[in-house]
Amino acid sequence: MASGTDSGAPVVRPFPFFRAGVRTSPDAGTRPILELKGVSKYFQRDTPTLRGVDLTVQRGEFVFVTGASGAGKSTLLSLIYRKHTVDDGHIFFCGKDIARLTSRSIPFLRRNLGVVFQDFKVISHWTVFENVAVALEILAMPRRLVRARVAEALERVGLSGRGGETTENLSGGEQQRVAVARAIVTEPALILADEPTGNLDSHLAIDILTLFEEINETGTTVLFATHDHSLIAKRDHRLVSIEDGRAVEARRGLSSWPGSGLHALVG
Amino acid sequence: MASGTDSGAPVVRPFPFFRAGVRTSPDAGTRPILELKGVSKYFQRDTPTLRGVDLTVQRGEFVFVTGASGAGKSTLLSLIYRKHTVDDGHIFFCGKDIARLTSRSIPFLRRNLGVVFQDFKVISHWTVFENVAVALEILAMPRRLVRARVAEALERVGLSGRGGETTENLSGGEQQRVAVARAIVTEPALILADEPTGNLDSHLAIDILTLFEEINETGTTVLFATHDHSLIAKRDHRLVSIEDGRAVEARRGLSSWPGSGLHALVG
Amino acid sequence: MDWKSAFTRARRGLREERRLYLVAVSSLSVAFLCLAVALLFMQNLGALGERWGQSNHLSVYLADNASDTDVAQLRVVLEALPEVEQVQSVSSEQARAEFIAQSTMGEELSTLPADVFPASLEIEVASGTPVQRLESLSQRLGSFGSVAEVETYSSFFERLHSLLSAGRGLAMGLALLVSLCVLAVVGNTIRLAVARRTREIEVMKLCGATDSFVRRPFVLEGAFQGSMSAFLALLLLSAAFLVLRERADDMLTALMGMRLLFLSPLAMLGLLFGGALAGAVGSALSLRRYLVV
Amino acid sequence: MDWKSAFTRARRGLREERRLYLVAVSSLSVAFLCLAVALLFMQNLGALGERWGQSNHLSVYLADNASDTDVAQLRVVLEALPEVEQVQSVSSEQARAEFIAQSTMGEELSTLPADVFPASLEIEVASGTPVQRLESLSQRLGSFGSVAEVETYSSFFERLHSLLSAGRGLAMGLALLVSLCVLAVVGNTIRLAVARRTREIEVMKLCGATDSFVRRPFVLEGAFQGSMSAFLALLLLSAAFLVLRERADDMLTALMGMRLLFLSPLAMLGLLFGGALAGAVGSALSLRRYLVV
Ligand SMILES: Nc1ncnc2c1ncn2[C@@H]1O[C@H](COP(=O)(O)OP(=O)(O)OP(=O)(O)O)[C@@H](O)[C@H]1O
Ligand SMILES: Nc1ncnc2c1ncn2[C@@H]1O[C@H](COP(=O)(O)OP(=O)(O)OP(=O)(O)O)[C@@H](O)[C@H]1O
Ligand SMILES: [Mg+2]
Ligand SMILES: [Mg+2]
Repeated sequence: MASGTDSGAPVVRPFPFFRAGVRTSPDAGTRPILELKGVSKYFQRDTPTLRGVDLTVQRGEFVFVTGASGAGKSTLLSLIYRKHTVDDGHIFFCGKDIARLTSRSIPFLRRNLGVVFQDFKVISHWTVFENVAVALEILAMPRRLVRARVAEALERVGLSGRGGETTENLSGGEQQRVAVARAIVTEPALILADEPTGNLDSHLAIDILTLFEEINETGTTVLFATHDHSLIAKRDHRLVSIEDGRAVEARRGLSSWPGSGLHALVG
Repeated sequence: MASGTDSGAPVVRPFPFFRAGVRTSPDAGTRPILELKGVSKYFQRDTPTLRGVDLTVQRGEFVFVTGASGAGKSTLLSLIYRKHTVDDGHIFFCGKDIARLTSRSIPFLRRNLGVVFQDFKVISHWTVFENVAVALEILAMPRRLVRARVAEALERVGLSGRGGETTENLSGGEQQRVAVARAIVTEPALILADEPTGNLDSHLAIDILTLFEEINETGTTVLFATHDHSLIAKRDHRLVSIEDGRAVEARRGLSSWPGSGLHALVG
Repeated sequence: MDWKSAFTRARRGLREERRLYLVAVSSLSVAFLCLAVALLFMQNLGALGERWGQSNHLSVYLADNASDTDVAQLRVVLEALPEVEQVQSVSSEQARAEFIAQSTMGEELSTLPADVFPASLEIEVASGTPVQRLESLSQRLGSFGSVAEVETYSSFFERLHSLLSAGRGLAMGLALLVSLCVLAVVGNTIRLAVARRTREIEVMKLCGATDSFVRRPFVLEGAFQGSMSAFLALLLLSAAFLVLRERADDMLTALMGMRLLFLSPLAMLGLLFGGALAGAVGSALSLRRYLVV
Repeated sequence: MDWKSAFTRARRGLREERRLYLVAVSSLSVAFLCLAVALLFMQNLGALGERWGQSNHLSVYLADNASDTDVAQLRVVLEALPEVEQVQSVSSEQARAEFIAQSTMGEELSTLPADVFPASLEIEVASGTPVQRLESLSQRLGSFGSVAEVETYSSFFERLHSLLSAGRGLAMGLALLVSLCVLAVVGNTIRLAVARRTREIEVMKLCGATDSFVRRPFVLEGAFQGSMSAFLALLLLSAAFLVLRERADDMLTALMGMRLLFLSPLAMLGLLFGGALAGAVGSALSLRRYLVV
């Protein structure tokens, strides 16, 4: 991550947005990087997971996304990396409507994203190195460069020197950090981190949060989904909460924290 | 969990310890349920994960196990449910040395344990019901009883009425709660919970913690591995921290929290 | 133990992996089809050998000057022998007629005089008579004054026998080879099927399932697959057999001197049960390394 | 595009799933072996048909009263015909000697007088002469005074032909059936192999890999498997062929009138490339449904 060290100014991404030959709108540079307009997602006909989410994320923002378990945080992120398609509404990424992408263009969208999945999605029988390197191999990066950048990413997540180990044998938190390394190694324009600190102790969680903040300072936009309130409380970033399928701006201050209705369980 | 509601006294477990015909020592009732003596585990020859862990857990205790990422919490628990074997030392469960169990006896050990795995280990293409019911089917419990007990367990983790859904489609937190339901549904003598609240928001985390405490009150022993300090701080249970491969009693009070040495990363 | 639950789980497994098992059964059917065809070959070759190789026949050619009383006496002597089942006397005229009827050049030879063909006694020997016995018999017969020559057809039958036994050996080798292949394919297929369900096995074992609890549904599925495949192969083979019979029966009957036989019920039952057994065993064997959790 | 990386990944896949691919290749080899055997049958039947069915031969039996000049004149006429390749005259004596030599009952018939066998002209017709032409030729020859009868052997060759073409049809049908099976087995095996790696595919696609990036190593592995299997099958077949030749060549040569042929180099090459192609196509097809992530 050479670009991270030499300046705090927005960087130019090394690979084209979307498919080669497809131009983004001319005012892409000034428009928000991500715009959700009335986004709905119905997994079951009668109970929508998301209903009319409106959310605008500017270039270089750092946004916490929170909400109760099952609120729809992961679903929201999965709509952005086009694992699922919206049932209603539009998602604009750099001014392009993601819902209108052909299936041949989806890979070129995803190359601009770095995703940390909630269930890690690391390949257990690959080594740590291979798990991180795969993101670069997809970009057809030369072998030498891959080695250098993977080593750098592993160092940033505190796993330097462990590239040769089989991922299966790592602890839960170590596997999660491999997933983080894979997401940041390509220097994407937008990072979608789904609960990237769920298996980490509070010190390490703050380390990873700080890592994302450092990357954010180089111009990368970060969406950080978490329900760790102590982590959210420690930082002054924008906070979006998903409640009843809608995105609610919940600018910091846990006193104004919306109840999840799940207290009832405790009795 | 009928037994949980009618009394707080220690309950008699419905299935035999170890294999049929194998008797536990006569003083099993008074001895600690779990005793680790000088337990070591070497995954790599030169860097042991655990080196000489001594730990005694009395019947009916509730113990938090904590430690940095990669400290060896999951390894410790996996030694108890005999996924791995100790390289040195002894683990006594109800007075029987686990290391000496034949492979035919291991299933009978595991039937007395309820394990929540860090990576859930739910079968994604099974329904929620099937995932919980499998633990009872293994005990050859009649179908009708299985249905009743699974429904009860799902209700306790806040998933009542969702038994028919495919587990794959659940959110991360919901899957984790399925794993918790599977661990508690058999009413085991000892519960090993490895990070059972990592994917849950703080309210739900406390709900699940409270659930384990309720079960603990019926006489079940609980080992609760977590690095969520805010959760540990909220309760007054015994706290064991794993540091440099040894178990350290770190009776509450986060001020005395031992440093993990990973701060250096943040720089 | 708890077979009902195993059945339920096996049914669930078959339903969930419907596609997988469909393709597995289709590949296995091919293997079983090969095996069944080899068995069919063996069966028919065996029948052919029985029909052709066992007709222990002697021709005693009479001397031209043999009187009718000599011949009658010879007949009595022959019929008294324990090995001899039937004696039939063929005159010169009959021999000529028979030769002409059998020959493809019949018309050209119709001018042959009857006395070119010697009269003979055609002897049926009890089946199972050892060859040495036939040889000594023919030698003793040769010393009779009224006997010109004794033909045991031994060289002809020896050739036929060696041909048939070569064919049978070939078919047997094929059957053996194919059996091994069936076992390997069954094992492989089930190993692949099991490999997709390692997670299930792991979870069950970690929840305290015994090996036999885990193994049972897989063994049932394997047995089901094996017998289904064998059944399908038999179905295909009998369809092919009926078509072949319809279209080429005359030719084959003419060639072989008998109708084509289908597999015996015993062989069919053996295939079905062998399939089930191979499936069960293959499945149990292929599970072993996944049970170590 | 980026074939080097695809090769690297294919090699990694083959190494990781060594066991799996070993069993897959072994099952596939059996299928290819069946195909190769069917091809071998077809090849030999074809050669047999060429050898036997095409020997256009006419026998012109001469009348008993035909004079030598008549015969010489007939010869000249025959040799002038464009279809006729060779004319050979066989006297009564020669015919008798040949008949006796061929007959298994030779000794009994040694007393046959020579004049039982008519003298003949044996004519070799150019191969490829249509049957109608032969018929008209035989009719015209029949009108000669010195000719007693013309034998075209047409009924014999018709029977042989129908037998051979039935055999060839059977072998062809078998080859077709087996080809389909090979395709199915290849597809299934690779589908199973792919099913074990769904997670890898999912992760790569979620990281922005194009379908072709994901597909390429699998296609390479499939092609490798297919050609390896075909190669193994050919190796096995040639070993079996050599053994068979060693042990039963005389018998077979006697039966068939020619030596057994092995597959032509073209057929072998076709098998190898067909195997690779089938592997690649089967793999590409079976991947489709896993690429939707
Ligand atoms: N593919 C799917 N099919 C059906 N239902 C789905 C699917 N994916 C998610 N859901 C449902 O949508 C709801 C929201 O899921 P989501 O994963 O977005 O929650 P979340 O906010 O990420 O929760 P958590 O904090 O527990 O991870 C859940 O109730 C889940 O069951
Ligand atoms: N099967 C194994 N083979 C080799 N090394 C292993 C194996 N299992 C665990 N380890 C190593 O042992 C160390 C401790 O792992 P463990 O999973 O016990 O940590 P943990 O305390 O649970 O951490 P976390 O909080 O991240 O889950 C890790 O560094 C891990 O790489
Ligand atoms: Mg989620
Ligand atoms: Mg752990």
